Amino acid sequence: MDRALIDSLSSTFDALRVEVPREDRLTVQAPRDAVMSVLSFLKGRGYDHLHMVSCVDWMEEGQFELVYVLSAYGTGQDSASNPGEEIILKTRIPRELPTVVSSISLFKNAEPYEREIHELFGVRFEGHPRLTPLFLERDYEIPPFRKDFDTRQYVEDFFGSIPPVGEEDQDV
Amino acid sequence: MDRNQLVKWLKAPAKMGHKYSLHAVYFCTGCGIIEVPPSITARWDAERFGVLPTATPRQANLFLITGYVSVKTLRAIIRTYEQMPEPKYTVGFGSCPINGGMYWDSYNTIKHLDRYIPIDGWIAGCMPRPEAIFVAVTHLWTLIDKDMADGYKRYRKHYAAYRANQEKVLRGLDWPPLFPVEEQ
Amino acid sequence: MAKPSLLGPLRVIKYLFKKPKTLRYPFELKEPARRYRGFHLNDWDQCTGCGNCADICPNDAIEMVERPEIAPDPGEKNERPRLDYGRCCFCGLCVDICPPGSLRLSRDYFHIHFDTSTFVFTPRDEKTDDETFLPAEKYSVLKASLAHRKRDYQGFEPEIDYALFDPDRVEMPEVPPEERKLSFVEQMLGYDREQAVREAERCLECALCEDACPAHLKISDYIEAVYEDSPEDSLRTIYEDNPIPAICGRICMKHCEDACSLSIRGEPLAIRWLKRFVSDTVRNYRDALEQSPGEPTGKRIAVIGAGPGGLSTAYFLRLLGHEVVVFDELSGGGGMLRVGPPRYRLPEEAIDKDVEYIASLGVDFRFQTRVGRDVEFEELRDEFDAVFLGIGLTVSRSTRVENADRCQLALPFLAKNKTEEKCEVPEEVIVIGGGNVAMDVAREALRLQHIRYPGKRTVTRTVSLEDWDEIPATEEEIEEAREEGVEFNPAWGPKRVVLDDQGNIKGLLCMKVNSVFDEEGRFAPTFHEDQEMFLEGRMIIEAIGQGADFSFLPKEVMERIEFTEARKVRVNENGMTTVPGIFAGGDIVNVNLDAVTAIADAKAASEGIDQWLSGGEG
Amino acid sequence: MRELELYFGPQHLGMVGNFSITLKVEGDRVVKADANPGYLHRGFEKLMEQRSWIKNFPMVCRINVVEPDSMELAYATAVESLAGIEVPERAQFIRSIYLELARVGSHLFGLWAYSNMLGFDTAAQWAMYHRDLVLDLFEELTGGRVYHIYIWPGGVRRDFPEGFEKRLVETLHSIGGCVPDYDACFFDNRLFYDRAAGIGKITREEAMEMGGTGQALRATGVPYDVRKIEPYAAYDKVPWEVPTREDGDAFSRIWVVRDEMIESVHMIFKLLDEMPKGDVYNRIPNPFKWRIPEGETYVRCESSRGELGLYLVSDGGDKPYRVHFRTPSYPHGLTILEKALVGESISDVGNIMISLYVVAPEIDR
Repeated sequence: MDRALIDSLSSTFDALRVEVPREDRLTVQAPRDAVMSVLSFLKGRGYDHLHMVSCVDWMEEGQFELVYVLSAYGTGQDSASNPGEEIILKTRIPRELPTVVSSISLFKNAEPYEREIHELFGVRFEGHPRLTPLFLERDYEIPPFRKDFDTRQYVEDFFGSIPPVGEEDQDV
Repeated sequence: MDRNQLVKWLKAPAKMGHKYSLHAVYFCTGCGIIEVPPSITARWDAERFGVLPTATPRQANLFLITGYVSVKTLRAIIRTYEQMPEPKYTVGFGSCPINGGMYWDSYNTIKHLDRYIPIDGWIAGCMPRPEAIFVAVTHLWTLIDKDMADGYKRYRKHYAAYRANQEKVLRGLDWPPLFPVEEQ
Repeated sequence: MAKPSLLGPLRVIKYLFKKPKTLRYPFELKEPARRYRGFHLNDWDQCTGCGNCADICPNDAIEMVERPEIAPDPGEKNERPRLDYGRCCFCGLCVDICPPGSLRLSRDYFHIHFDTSTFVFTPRDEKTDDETFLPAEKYSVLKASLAHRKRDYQGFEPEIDYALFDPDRVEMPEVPPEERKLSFVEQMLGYDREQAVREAERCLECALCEDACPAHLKISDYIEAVYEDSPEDSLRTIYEDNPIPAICGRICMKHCEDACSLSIRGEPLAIRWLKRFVSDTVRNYRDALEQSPGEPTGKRIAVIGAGPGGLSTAYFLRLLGHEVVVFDELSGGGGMLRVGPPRYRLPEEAIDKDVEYIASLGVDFRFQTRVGRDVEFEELRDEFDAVFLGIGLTVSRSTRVENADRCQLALPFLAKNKTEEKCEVPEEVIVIGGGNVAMDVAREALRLQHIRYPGKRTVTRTVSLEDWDEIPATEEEIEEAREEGVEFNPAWGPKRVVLDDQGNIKGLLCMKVNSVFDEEGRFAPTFHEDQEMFLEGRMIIEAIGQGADFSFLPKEVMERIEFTEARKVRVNENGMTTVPGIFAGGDIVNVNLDAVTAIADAKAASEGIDQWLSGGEG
Repeated sequence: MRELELYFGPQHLGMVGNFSITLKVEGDRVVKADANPGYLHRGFEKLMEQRSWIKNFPMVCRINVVEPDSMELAYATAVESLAGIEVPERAQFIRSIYLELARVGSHLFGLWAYSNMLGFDTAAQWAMYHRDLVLDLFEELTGGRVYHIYIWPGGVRRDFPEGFEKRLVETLHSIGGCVPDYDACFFDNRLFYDRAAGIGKITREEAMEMGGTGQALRATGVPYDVRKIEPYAAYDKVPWEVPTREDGDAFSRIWVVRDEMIESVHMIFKLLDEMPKGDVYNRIPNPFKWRIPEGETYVRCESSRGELGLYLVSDGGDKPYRVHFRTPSYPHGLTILEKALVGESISDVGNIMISLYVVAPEIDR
């Protein structure tokens, strides 16, 4: 990983926690308000490929962790970024009030990811144009990917309550 | 020759027509669909059995439910099934529609498909091979011959119960009942 | 780029004249691959009902159902897996985890039915099921289903190199044979923490061992605790059923390891060594166990014999609050284990650790007190509310062949070697017997020879009636003895002890054994009288079994005690003999003749005594 | 002209897979496209959080039925990197061969879907036949036709069976021998050119902006391939090329697919030559007691449709704490497709969708 990038990251932003778990990987923990500026900083440094936006429910700590995985396409002439390196940018937001600014203005492909996280975790993305359901047909009391949603219990209660039809006819 | 036998004899050519021209709806409901293209192309050639994919449910009489059924797909399946003309036959592919299969604990897939639409036959496997599909077709012929592939009749008979289950899962259906429900 | 030509595609018209590639199924069948993952096959004879397949199934498709028609062997269950093909995803994890390798997948995959209940079924294989598995000529694909399958059509099968369990145990560090035969140093060095955790990790938690263990220890729980790296928890679990872990961790006959699922295609989990690890690691039992005797009940119980049975009875009764006094003629606890097993297998320190803990609970030990000599049995009956006999088998038997009176007996030999003054041994020793005691004797004699005659050629030979395939000593004992250099002469019976002119032992004349047991399995050896062999030896030790010494019992009590056909004391399910108030356990009661069975007896007896004392039926 | 709303799929002849697009059309021109996925949503990642590490292994491949193998690889490498498991050298070669074979099979399937969609039935029939031959090889190697369940943490599940290499080479030769005929009847067919050239065009900038990978990006001239930039398995052991094209339309994408298939077959031959002897599996810990130390990892690999990523978090337990697959069809089907369809005719919806190789199950998961 480029030393200069790490240095300039820490000098540009305070309150960042930067780690290098592997030679070709950088983990950045940023406060919620800084996410957009860090993303745009990294994009400016050539990290123009947003792999995914993910969300982890740390229920016991009462937080959601949004995870942005970035790397470089490596086509820009001016950047020293290597496409084999990934940057994992993480931010923690409170579980009770999960809102964060949408990153669509920087990366267009963040749109379905954020829509999915909104649907499956209940995180609101400010500035997202269509936070409509993406996958689900039914409504669930708790967004299903949260840790307190017990799918086995749900299946037992809900699908278990649907009776078979015309039992006596089944074995003709 | 009594009346019943006469009717049977008269109906025989129609039955043969149903048997040997099973036209399947073109609908990829789940992962089992992956074995359908091999079956209908050169290597296995399902057309030898009279099985062909058909563009629209209005012209089809065979519905292959290929694998797991999510709640969202169930709505489309019911719509499609109800559009098919009678007599119509349904075959469930693989483990998932029988008892949940791999997705037995998923919040978004149907566990027992026969609680929502009638199924005439099930094929075991995950997923069933093309050979199994062909053997299933021959079994279906036998069932049609013996008037045992009567899913569509069961649908009519128990429509109220089927519709109730469908409504329960899908939270209301946005189309009118196929059969008058009061009749039950 | 330039636009391609319109006529180019005409080139492929040539395919019109080629043979079609279509398979004319079902007239032209295509065999599935040799490794195909189709429906299950299960060899019911090999299947142990361990349930690992059900545990690993990602889809909950496998359920273990009881099959009453199966009579399970010891350490097996009569449960067999039942598959739900409305769940199964044919991944074959169940095949890769199956310890006996009985569960396989076949190449069958046809099952088409309108009834979903037919998709649930219990797999078997062609060995036991002729109706389902048909020969090729009777089989038709058009009829194929779960009830119409092809014979000898195995597909995906288990391979031990790719199994999900580890068939090889973590090697126990031990003193090499060349070194250990020169002294009485403890042979097994014991696992260290890392090795123990690694070994405990192999456990599949099927708990077949718990059924096989006479004392039903909660083995998978305490192994799990070892894996969690908390030996204290493990020790607490062990002490629920077994109060002598340091002893059992060394000399237990480990019925559990025979039943271990891993032993079928690999090495069993080292349950015994792990128990030893726990007892060795926890330095202070009292702090770890935090036990205290129960509320005093005012009842007093005499326990005769401080062997495994006596110790356990004392422990269990003490926990219930009774006052217990243990009598033993030896100078310390352990009973036969104190005099029998050699130092290199069971050092006294291990015994004392267990005994001291039991004593610390308030059990009164009266060592060097022989009932019948130092105290009369009748006194005990008057003084105590109940008596437990855990006297064990203390008298060595003799072969009674000609001049047998010149031979040594096993127990005195072993006992003396446990003291500072060891037995004198000549350069050539013969041991008669093929059991574990004979192995102990032979290996001790060998050590003594090496100590006494360093550098000289010495020989220790054993003679046993049984041939290699039925020799009663455990395999590892034999293996270790052979590594150390003990010579074996199986299937030879002693005929006469040969003396020289001075009347000293010159050797043993043997005759070839024809058979050891009769048709009904009773011990009735027959010999080829004409085939003889002479073994040279200046000393002969007889190690052919032991008997009990009931001489301390008054005549009228002895007359009322009943014995079984196997010459064992008859007790009821509560451990009480036919004399009310006298309970018994251990080697005088069971036929297993080992410590863990004695513990099981003791547990039953202590519950029985407690019940009897509180006024219930004995 | 009046705008109409057209529900395209899931039950529609122009749709491959259980996917749906809501089109706003003016005449037969698409004005706006709204992808509507979710017909195959099973909550995979949630289910995987409830199953132990080994139980997830038969499960991951089901995320994508067309090419399940790269899913297996992503899961296996992620678990290996979290648990610190080494993979034997030979297993790495087998993995590469297996994955390339899967790429060939998957591309042949895509070729069937594509040529079938355009009405080139001859090439479609051939492609499906040849894919079946590849499936036969898979069946022999792994015991399954579609779901192979073969790459597991620690290596692969079984070694090559007796004589497998020979049959592998023979089959690939027989498929490769048909390449001139494929070219004649499909790739160099003027009708194909007319039907696909200039259709569904996306520029390099657009593709990169919207997270495009795989042939969607390579057809715009970017040689972006994870096998090259972050080599895994044995891809750095043999020389090979990344095929690219410049135009960024459906025609270029299909040609990239064709070249990639040929490159894969060549790569398999090279890998077979270099393949070492030895073990193929390092035993994993007892599955009932297997805990993986706390940590997170992101692994990526090149599937037949583009870049596949897996973000895996362990909290030190016997199950994953969070699994998230970055599937290539996700940006292709939900972002790029919506953009590429605008201005095209209804008859080209399927054309564009398959040329982007949008596979519905891996979007929905």
